[in-house]
Amino acid sequence: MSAENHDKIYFKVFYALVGLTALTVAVSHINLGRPGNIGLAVLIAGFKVCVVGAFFMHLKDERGEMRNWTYAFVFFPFVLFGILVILLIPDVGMRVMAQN
Amino acid sequence: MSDASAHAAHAGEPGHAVHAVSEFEHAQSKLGMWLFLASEVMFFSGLIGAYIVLRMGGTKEVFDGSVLNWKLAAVNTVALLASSLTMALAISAIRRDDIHRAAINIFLTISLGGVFLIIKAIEYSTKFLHHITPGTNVFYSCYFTMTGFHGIHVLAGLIVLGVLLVRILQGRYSSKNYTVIENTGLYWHLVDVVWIFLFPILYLL
Amino acid sequence: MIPEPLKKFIVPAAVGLPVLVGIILTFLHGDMGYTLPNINSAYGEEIDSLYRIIMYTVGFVFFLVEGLLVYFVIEYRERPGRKVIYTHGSQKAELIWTIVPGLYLIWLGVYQISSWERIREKFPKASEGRELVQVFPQQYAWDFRHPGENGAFGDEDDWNEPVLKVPVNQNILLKMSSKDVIHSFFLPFARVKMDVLPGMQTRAWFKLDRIPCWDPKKNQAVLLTEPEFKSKRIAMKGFALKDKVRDTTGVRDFYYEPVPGAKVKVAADGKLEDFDPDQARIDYIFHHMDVACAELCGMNHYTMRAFCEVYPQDLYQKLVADKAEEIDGADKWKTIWDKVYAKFNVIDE
Amino acid sequence: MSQEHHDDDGRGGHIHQEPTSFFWKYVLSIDHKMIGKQYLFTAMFFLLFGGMMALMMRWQIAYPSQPVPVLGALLKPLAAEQLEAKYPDAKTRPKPAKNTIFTADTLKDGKVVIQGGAIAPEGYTKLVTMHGSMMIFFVIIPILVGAFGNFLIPLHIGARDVAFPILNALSYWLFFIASVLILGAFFLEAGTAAAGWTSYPPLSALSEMDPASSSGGAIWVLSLFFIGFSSIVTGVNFLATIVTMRAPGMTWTRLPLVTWSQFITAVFQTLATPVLAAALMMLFMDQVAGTNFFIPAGIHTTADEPLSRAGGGHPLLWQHVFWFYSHPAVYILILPGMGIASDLLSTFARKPIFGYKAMVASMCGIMFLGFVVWGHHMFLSGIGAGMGKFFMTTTMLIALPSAIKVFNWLATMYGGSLSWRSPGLWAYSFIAMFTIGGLSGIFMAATPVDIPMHDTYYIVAHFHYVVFGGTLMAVFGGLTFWFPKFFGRMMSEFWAKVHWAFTFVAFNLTFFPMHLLGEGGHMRRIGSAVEKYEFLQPLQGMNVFITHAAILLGFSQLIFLANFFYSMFYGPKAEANPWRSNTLEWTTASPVPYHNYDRIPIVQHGPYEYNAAPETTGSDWQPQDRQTNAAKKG
Repeated sequence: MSAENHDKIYFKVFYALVGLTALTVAVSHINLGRPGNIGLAVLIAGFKVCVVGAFFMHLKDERGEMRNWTYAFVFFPFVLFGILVILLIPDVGMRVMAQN
Repeated sequence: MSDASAHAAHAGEPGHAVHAVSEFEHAQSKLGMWLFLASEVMFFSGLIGAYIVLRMGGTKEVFDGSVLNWKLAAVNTVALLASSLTMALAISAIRRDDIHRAAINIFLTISLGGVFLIIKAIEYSTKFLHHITPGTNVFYSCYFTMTGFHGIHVLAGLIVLGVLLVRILQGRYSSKNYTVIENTGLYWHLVDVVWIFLFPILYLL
Repeated sequence: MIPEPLKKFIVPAAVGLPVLVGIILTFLHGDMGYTLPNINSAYGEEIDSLYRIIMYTVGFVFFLVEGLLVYFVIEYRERPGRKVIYTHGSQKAELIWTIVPGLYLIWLGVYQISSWERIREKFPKASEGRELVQVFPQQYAWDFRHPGENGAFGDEDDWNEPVLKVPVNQNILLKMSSKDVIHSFFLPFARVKMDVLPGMQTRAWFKLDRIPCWDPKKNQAVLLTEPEFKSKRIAMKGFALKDKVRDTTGVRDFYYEPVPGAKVKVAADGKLEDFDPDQARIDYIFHHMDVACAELCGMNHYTMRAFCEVYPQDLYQKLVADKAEEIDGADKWKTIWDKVYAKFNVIDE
Repeated sequence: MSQEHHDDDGRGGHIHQEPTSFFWKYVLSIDHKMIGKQYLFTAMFFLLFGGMMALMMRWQIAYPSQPVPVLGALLKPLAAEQLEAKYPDAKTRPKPAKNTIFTADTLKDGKVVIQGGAIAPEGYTKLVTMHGSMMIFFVIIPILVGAFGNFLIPLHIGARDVAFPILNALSYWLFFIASVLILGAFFLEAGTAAAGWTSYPPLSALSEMDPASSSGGAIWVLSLFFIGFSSIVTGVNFLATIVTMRAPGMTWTRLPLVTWSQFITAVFQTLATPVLAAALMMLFMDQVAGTNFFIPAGIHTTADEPLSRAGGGHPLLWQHVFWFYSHPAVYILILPGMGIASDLLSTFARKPIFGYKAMVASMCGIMFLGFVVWGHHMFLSGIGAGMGKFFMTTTMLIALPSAIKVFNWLATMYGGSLSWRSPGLWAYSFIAMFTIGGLSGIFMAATPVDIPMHDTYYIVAHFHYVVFGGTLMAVFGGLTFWFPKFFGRMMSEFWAKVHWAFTFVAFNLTFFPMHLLGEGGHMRRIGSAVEKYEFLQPLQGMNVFITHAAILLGFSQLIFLANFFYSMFYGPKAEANPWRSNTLEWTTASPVPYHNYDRIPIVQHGPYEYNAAPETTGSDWQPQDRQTNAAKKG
């Protein structure tokens, strides 16, 4: 596909991202309970990140012999992030601490 | 970062106009950039992960995002998103050998990044004027550290982009050789991605 | 010259013998004081038996591997015209030495979980009878807070000392929190070690079945069971521990000396009497054991040593009663510490 | 990677003319071989330095507060009276030099009553800290990854250089900045960091608790941050190199195990080191910017005064994030050693590695498991008992790959033709020592047994058996083995053997007794325990023995240094392939020419094809770029 449609897509993506930002702000002001708000906000953020990665960073139309390596090394850090947080929660996240 | 410029300097010759980069070298240095971005993600994982667990263990009074100015931050978000857009446009322009469009878009990217930093500076200064420092409580520790390191990344990106702008105007890049711009773009989008996470978890929750 | 068949052993012997000799020397060095006596009747034996199990299996693998290694190095050494087996591996063999160690390791993991839970999760409850002690280390000093007669913290009859005083044959539950940096409570003979952190509480528990005393004739520490202690005449007061540096390596010779002009308090079958030093007939002197800090906690970390005194039940009750008399209401625990650490009285089970 | 790539599309790297000026050739070189040598020599300096500090520590333990021989007399500060005596004129008199390591003489009316030059208490903690930090971050990692990785990876995969040569130089100079910083810290008023290489806050974060925290400690943090940046850049570089620049026919199953181990190591460096960087930056903020990441509320100074900090942080957070990096770092320390040992073993047993695929698989297993076992450093640090169970299980599992490797090495030796030349001897002793280190680890993995073992000399013995007995022995073997490729000459075999024998003996005499110290409950990181603890008195004799053995061990290394530098200039010239080895680097000249290969080789078979079919041709080895005899046969 030609570069011009690329630019059109970029603009569409940009509008979508701004809209999602507005949405994040909006939902943060209606009270869904703490877990609800956090979950929703992180969900939207994750979606925005996927959009940026897929379109602006061209992960969507990554080609060639490096493609799978790129995908692997984009994916793995997020797994590690999950491991780190999950294994920290019992000790640091749930520990009754002196100031509360 | 780019293999091309590496070789230019390597052979000791000034990296003069349009030195074609083979498809392989382009892919190779892009892979290198992606690996570097992966390590960047891990760096912010450390900071954000620490913030998450500290917040879970902390109290509502301490971890209260509403003390921050979310309106400014929202403006900042839009500014960064827009700069990402112009960055992407710049790359597709250089792919079309449209040096003029590319230069304009890079310039827009730089100015939007500048806007981001200025607003960030206003935010910081208001905090300091109210004698709120990183030591005030652990929430501000996280806030200043995370936004601070993000800001440093923005600044670094701006410097690189400035160099790129000059070199573009000197006509050193073309559809045959735009690896450096592409990689800088990737880095810039990552800075954007990090902010997309920081905005809600710091300002809105 | 060396006969041909022995030649092949020269290098292995030259290297192996010194190692063997040295390792034997290390065993002979230092009065054989290596494996510590275990006086923790709560779970010390569990730890030791698990240790022994691992030692046997690991020792077997050790001799197997190292033996084969040395044998191969000598047997298959490079020689003119030596035929070499050409192989890239064998699925079967590799499967065997993947599965067998795997099963052993998994079994070992499962096997020890119960002990781990017993030590770290099943702390003695008040109903089971236990002695509570709060431990507040700070840089280079230990502070042990005892709840007094009523067994509750935060009231007037609490008393604190730099010495850990506990009854024998009784569950001891330590609730520990550091005043400044991270320390680690280490009671070697009881197999107890636990880090003590600021801003949070950690717990450790144990139960001692012997009482450290000092044999003045042999000039060495002994560990007496409660009946032994009762059947002997033990000097509780009136003697002071002295030490003499033996040589430049800093080794000390410890000995007890009568405190000039002081009465000697002797415990015999549960009674305490005073004697003059010369006519006080005693078998043992009441002694203590070391409490160490096992976590690097600053420049004088090595000085952070405290004593643990173990009392027979009756003497401990008497001690607590005396303490209740001698301390007046205003003790330093009515300070910031109750604000900061008050909740440690309630956090439990 | 298919055959039709020619080596002019940049896949193998381009041929460049060698720079002639000294500066571009030796200082700012971007040639992977020269950078490898730069790493090697810097690391060797730190090896001497760190070894010296270890000996000083041992001296303090065996002869507490006795003047350290030679060094003490040289480095002890002058007491105020001595200064006055030396400089009667108050104007020209210099200030008493601050020296945080050695004590000064104690004078009583002009006479010296206590000889100075002994290790001060704070000095001991500083030595502990610096010995650990330097040996890990400035010796082992730079030698394994910086020197061997840089030098061998491009040669092993048949490339002319790494993917990003300029980044390669950058990473060395970042490492250099780090070394300048950590050495400079010795000259600070408060001295270097003194909280151990693990640097647990609050001790490492509060200058009220440790005077060096906000000065020496901050410098330590910055230094490690730079070296972390350096290893990230190196990791990225090596990953890109190994993924993209393998010569035609160099498939993943034909990679030498050295390069495989470097690949796994690079993954750790790229993805784990940034987390350390994050932790370091948080600690740095705690030290200088007054943040509270690791500082809980309710901390009090020794005067029972509440500390003027908001608090709210958590000390365990540092331990978790730190070990999230530092456990993978443990594998960074050993994996390349395993790789080197495997190569040496196969070459000197004249046999293919037994179970190549299993070796690779076990390394990949370590790569994934290595990220979820860090908690076994924290069994007694106050983590929940449930977490203890989880980490104990994963730790048990990660013991398996190492076991597989050991058995495969043994099987490789079985029925081979084992040469007793020094690199071979190093490889065999690597296996022997690594086995001991691995087995003693099982005791600590068993959580209940870990309780008495934790923070005792048993741990010290364990990781020295792995890192010294394992990695360093592999390094010595590798240096002797690749010396011809580094410098084009051979090392003296006789002196190499002598060094091996002395090191092997002295090493075991030094570190084996430490197991027994640990079982006797001797705490680690403790300067003069014998002056305080009654239950440690019987162990002092063994401490003295260890110290003497350690001194022997230290001085035997001088044999190696002499041999190394003498052979570098005067050793006999080496031919291209003195060890009759298969891997690609031996198909090019020794020393390796600037552009490595005139033509990028085309790889025909795996790296370990020894004795494939010796009867057809006389030779028992086939270089990777030639067909195997088996293939020739038909």
